Amino acid sequence: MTSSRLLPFYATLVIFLLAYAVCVIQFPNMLSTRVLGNLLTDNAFLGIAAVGMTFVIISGGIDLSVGSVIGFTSVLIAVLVTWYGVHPLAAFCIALTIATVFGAAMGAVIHYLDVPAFIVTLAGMFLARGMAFVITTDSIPIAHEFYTTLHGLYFRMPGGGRLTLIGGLMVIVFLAGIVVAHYTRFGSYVYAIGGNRTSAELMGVPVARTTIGIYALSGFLSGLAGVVFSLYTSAGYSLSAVGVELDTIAAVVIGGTLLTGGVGLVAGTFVGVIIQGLIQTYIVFDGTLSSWWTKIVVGLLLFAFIALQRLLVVLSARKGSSQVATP
Amino acid sequence: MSEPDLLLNATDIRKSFLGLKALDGIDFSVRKGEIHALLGENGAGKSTLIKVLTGVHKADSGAIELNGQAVAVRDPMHAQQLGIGTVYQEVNLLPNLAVAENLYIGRQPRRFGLVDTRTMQKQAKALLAQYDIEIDVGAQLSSFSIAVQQLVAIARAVDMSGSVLILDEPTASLDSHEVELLFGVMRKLRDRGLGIVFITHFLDQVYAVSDRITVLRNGKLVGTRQTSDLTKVDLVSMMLGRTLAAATEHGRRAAPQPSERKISFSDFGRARSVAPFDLTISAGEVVGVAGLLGSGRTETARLLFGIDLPDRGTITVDGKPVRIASPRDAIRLGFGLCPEDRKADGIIGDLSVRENIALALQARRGWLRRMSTREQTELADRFVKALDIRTTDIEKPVKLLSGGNQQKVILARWLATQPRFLILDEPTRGIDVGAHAEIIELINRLCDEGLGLLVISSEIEEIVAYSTRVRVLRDRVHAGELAGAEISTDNIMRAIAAEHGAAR
Amino acid sequence: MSGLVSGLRKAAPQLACLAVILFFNWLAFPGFFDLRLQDGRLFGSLVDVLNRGAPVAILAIGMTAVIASKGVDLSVGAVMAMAGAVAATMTVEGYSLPVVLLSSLAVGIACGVLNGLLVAVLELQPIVATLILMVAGRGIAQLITEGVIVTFVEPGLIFFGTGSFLGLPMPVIIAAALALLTVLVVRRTALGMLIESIGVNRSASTYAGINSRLLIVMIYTFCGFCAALAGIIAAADIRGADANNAGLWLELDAILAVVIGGTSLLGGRFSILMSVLGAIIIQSMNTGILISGFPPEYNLIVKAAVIILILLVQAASLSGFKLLLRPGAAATARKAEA
Amino acid sequence: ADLTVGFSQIGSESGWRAAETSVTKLEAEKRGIDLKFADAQQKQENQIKAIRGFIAQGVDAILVAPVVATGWESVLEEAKDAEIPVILLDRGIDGSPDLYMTMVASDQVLEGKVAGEWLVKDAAGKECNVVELQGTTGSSPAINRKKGFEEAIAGTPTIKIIRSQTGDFTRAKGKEVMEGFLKAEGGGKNICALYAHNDDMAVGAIQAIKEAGLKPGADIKVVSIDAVPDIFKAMADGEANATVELTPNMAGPAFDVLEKFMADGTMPPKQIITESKLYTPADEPMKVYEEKKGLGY
Ligand SMILES: Nc1ncnc2c1ncn2[C@@H]1O[C@H](COP(=O)(O)OP(=O)(O)OP(=O)(O)O)[C@@H](O)[C@H]1O
Ligand SMILES: Nc1ncnc2c1ncn2[C@@H]1O[C@H](COP(=O)(O)OP(=O)(O)OP(=O)(O)O)[C@@H](O)[C@H]1O
Ligand SMILES: [Mg+2]
Ligand SMILES: [Mg+2]
Repeated sequence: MTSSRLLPFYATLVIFLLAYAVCVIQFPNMLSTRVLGNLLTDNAFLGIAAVGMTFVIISGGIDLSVGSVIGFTSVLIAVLVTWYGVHPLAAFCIALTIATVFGAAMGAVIHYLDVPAFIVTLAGMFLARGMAFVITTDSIPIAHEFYTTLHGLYFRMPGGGRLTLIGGLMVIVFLAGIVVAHYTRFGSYVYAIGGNRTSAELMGVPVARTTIGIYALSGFLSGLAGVVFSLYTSAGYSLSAVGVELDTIAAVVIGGTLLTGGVGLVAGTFVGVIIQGLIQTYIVFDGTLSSWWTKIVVGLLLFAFIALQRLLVVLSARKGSSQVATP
Repeated sequence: MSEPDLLLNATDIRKSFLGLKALDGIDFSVRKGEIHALLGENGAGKSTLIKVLTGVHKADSGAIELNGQAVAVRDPMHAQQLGIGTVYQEVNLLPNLAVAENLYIGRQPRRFGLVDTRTMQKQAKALLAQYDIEIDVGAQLSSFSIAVQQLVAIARAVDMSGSVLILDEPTASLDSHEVELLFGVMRKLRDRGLGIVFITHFLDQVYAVSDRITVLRNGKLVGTRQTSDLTKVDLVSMMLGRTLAAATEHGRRAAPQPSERKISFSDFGRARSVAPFDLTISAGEVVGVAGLLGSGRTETARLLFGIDLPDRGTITVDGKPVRIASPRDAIRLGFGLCPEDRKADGIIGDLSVRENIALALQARRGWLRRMSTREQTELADRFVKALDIRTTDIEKPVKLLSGGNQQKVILARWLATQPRFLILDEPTRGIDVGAHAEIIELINRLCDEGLGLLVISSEIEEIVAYSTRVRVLRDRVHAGELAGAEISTDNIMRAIAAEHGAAR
Repeated sequence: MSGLVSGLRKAAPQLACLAVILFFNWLAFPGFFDLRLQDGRLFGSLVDVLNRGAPVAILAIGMTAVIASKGVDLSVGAVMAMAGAVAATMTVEGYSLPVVLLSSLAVGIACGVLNGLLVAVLELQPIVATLILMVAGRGIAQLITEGVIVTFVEPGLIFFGTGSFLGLPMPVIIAAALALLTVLVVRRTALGMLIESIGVNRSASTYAGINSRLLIVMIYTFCGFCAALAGIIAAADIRGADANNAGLWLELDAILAVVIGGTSLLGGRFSILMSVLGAIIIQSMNTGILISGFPPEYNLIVKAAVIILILLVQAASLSGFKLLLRPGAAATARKAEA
Repeated sequence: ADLTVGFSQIGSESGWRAAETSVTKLEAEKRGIDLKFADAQQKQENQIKAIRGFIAQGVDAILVAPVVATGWESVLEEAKDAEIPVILLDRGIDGSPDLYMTMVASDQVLEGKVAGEWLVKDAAGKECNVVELQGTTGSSPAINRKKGFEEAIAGTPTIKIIRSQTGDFTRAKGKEVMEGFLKAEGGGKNICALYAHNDDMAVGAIQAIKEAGLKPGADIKVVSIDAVPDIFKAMADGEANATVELTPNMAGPAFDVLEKFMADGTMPPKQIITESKLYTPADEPMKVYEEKKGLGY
């Protein structure tokens, strides 16, 4: 019974494993620790931001500012470290604080002015990117020994793959996200607001506090993704992570979360992120696709995943329970 | 100045919505250890009063005292903290959460700071057992019928009420067994010293449990009486402002002349939904459907109306075979269905009363042949008058109407299509006595004109009152039929109870 | 007459925003309101605003229907690119203008049907369903042009972008005609009410006998048509199809226009004309930024500030200024629906 | 032995970029190199992913057209560990030159400078108000081409940039922004020249100028960068005055040095700078147009 909620997740997982198997048959090299390590490292910032996005979407909202906030934090950190000589750790704290406050402010506007999250976070997206431009339009390298130290922190897996610090951090964020979503009151409030905001209010859910908290969390995680991005590239650049919000939304949705709110799993998002990474890797391994075919194939694969997922869900729902879907 | 055992005392409450005086100087109090029935016609202001008392709405003026101290209830959460547990009129739960989470949200038991799901589920099971519900509390609330959801809402409110429990039409769509259980719980709470506010349109229930009665009419206080001092007739005239002529007892309809105009479903069924059954409805006939919660009544209706598709079976209309693959097909044949869950499947909340009434007729005509605004207005005006729908004007969004009036709007939507076969799933849910009588009268008149009717109701008296035949469902099987003189409350009860199923 | 008055009252916050933005534009550039007639054609910044705003307005018209049905269409930008690519390549290959136009519109319609089927039949979430075409569509457009900007010189096609009629640029005429026609179709038939109905409560609408699937497919098809039209105009304007950049991010502008126009992203009540007004507001802001002479690094900040301003004005006019003074009033208003 | 080379391209955001891609593929084919192509759709993270993918596949060499100068150290470090030579195309990167074998690029600042110097010469001491169409805000060609142009005109006080706004490197934005410039500057009367960071924007702007009733190339001089075919057509029509070539053939020299290195281990110089050639209507624009048309612009 309870598993009906996990159905989309299992479907996604099965599809991922199938897809991976297909890839490996075609390119045996893809079954290597290198590729697995890369999947984690290369998608770390995307995954971390996607955790925040999962909460936002489960609550029935959306956060378009994610990519811009990543860009903004990466620039801010680079400028603080390189121009002002701030220690990276301190810079991280400053950036994370600003990102969190930024998210909370958007949440407050969404709740108190009762305007759609889409618009508020769109304004947030412009604002954050604009602030990054105003700080500097140059790309700024970070050459601090602390970064070098952090880069050295990786676990070399047999076969040459690396489990890097940021890859590990993403996994930790996901685990934390799962705990928060399912084992805290805050998590249940998020689902409640997404299910029906009015009912949630009548049932005594602290809607204002929770809404602000959700966007603050998303802001914080976007900031953290920015930190990870700055570690990933050892630089800050105002144009980085453009359009990442759409990638995170796609990852969240592929993971089985409904954009209408109330339904979804953080763990599903993880699979969604990895699936997106897999699509990218497959295309790189293939290496014959022109620029345009790349886009077409990405679109087709996206469609294939989503259609397969729906098919699996519908089929097993038909087999599993007597529930009749409403028209 | 206040009496010592006064729990909640509201004085001179006023509230208006855009010029409409929904509450006009209401005094209302709840004592320790009493069940206080709050009565009135649809749109009298009962739900609004509850919402003011629990902080959903801010009163324009007036004072509220709790245990002798003035309070300003900020919001429902604050009301809960003050020990007021409430079940609002529409089921206001979270369908996407598990039953247990619905019961305990905001106060989940915790271990090491994390929610302790196992303990929570154990407690939830125990809590629901008091109402004879044994379900998987880990399952999503939406997988259960409206009635179960209503019971969950009640269980939650009861569990949270420290001193005052408010129930706004909790018994609509509950069957008599559940109602008895609920009354048992209410009496127990009363004996523990809680004050209970109880809103209902079933006068029998009022007399069964309540100690005092307050009646509202058009937002004004009519009066508060001891239940024992007030006869039913007086109560009705307090509510309506007039006496109700003969409407309280309605004679059973005689079976109509056998007619060629009939609709037959044969060997109709759907796996895991309803076992195959035969059903024929002639023009002028009223078939009542009785059964326990979850016996498959709503599912039968969905099947007949083409919402769920049958795996097997055939339909003939006036002897000709037809196919129904969607509600549209059904409507084209002259069918109509008032669904059980009016919030989810009935009203189009943001659209106006006028549009809601015209909708089905317009859909049948097709989008090209638009009904002019004047035509819609005439239609709406006609039904607003015919069904006595209380609304300031027909351009008001239907979601702002009181619950009973919304129900009438949906009924009007179907009557406007002049159907030949109408399925009503819990049609009188939340409709007041006056309107109830009027609707039954209307149904009778329509049947005289040749309408065939299938009425699903949990209120057996109601079924007895107007059915020419009664279909009894048990465990998703059409288990029997009563006709003519066999139809009586006792017989129906017996048929329902025979070989009590394993489903519950 | 009273309809006009109440319409104006409803549009008051948007009109106020427009006035404020135009005022700032005037401050930045005193010749902003100048209009002159030359060769039977109007010239001036105001005409530019309308002209440049036309593609977004056309997108917004289609998007309004989609959003009213509780959906959203992210693929409009990509569809623009595809339609433009088809128009340009076919023109270059020498097909006649009517064939070119029809094929190009047919591409948009096909895309719309595809989106509609994904949403209505496969029941994919609109954002995801249209995300597929948003990604793949631009690829298809580039496939058609082979990554090149296909330049053409066919005067007939170019006329759609830069010609003029009745003294106004063609894009403005087309957008206005489309808007009026759509309003007429939507309000003179029952379509408007049915769309609003499925947008508010699809389940209840199905119970009432509305063929919501067909309706949804129709809505997305119309949106695809609008996108193709906008794509033709955009290509005609620059006399070439720029598959990679045509319509890029315009889906966000279109959605923004619809929301500024007051249609809720949750579906239901909509107004085509208000969405067009929303598009004009956005374009006034963009034009203002261009002529202000600010360094481009500030563009986005100005944009964000204007959106916030619009939100504030709308929120304030919704429930009076007391909302701003007493937080939570909006929440209370919402609770009333319980 | 056949070489397998991975090529991480930025995307296909402009005609020039598309030409670079097709020329690269052509060159690879000519030499029998197996080219693995990955389009990053303007995202650095995709480029990094692609490079990591190439390493995992074990290619013989990697070509990268870096979308931005920073952020390559750790991934190139990995390539170095795997002993795969890396060649940069179009532009350099910040960081140790040990990370790559060589770089084949144009000098973006020089491009701007060449354009500016042409204008200085052309204006010949007369007053000249210039409007500038910048590339995408924050992109390195936009920053560098602006810088080079400003350096070139710095010594000539008669030449002033009076307006500068981004046209996102696209024709449509180029046209729209130019319209705004024209309106804001007295219908174009105050403008003597337009400097566009790429030809696409210039082509759009030329249309705007024409529609405003002025003659591009005469009333308003047009100078831009890239040398894509369409600008030569405009030049032939007398509507554009100068363009600075950015050759799409970066891969040719890259493959040359790579083959030499593979054959006998010759290390190439660290920088191979392509020519920034100035074209004016004197250079038989129609001929150049025909030459360039087949290159996939
Ligand atoms: N938010 C609102 N805005 C405008 N009018 C409202 C609102 N809420 C309620 N009303 C109106 O106030 C009146 C009283 O409604 P209320 O829901 O209190 O009636 P009720 O006594 O509970 O009726 P019922 O028995 O049908 O539930 C009705 O006329 C209703 O239309
Ligand atoms: N008391 C209960 N305990 C467990 N499950 C129940 C109970 N009552 C109903 N259900 C479930 O609710 C679902 C809906 O049943 P359905 O709506 O067909 O019944 P119904 O006869 O129309 O009853 P209702 O009066 O609730 O409408 C069924 O899956 C049924 O198993
Ligand atoms: Mg009520
Ligand atoms: Mg039922």
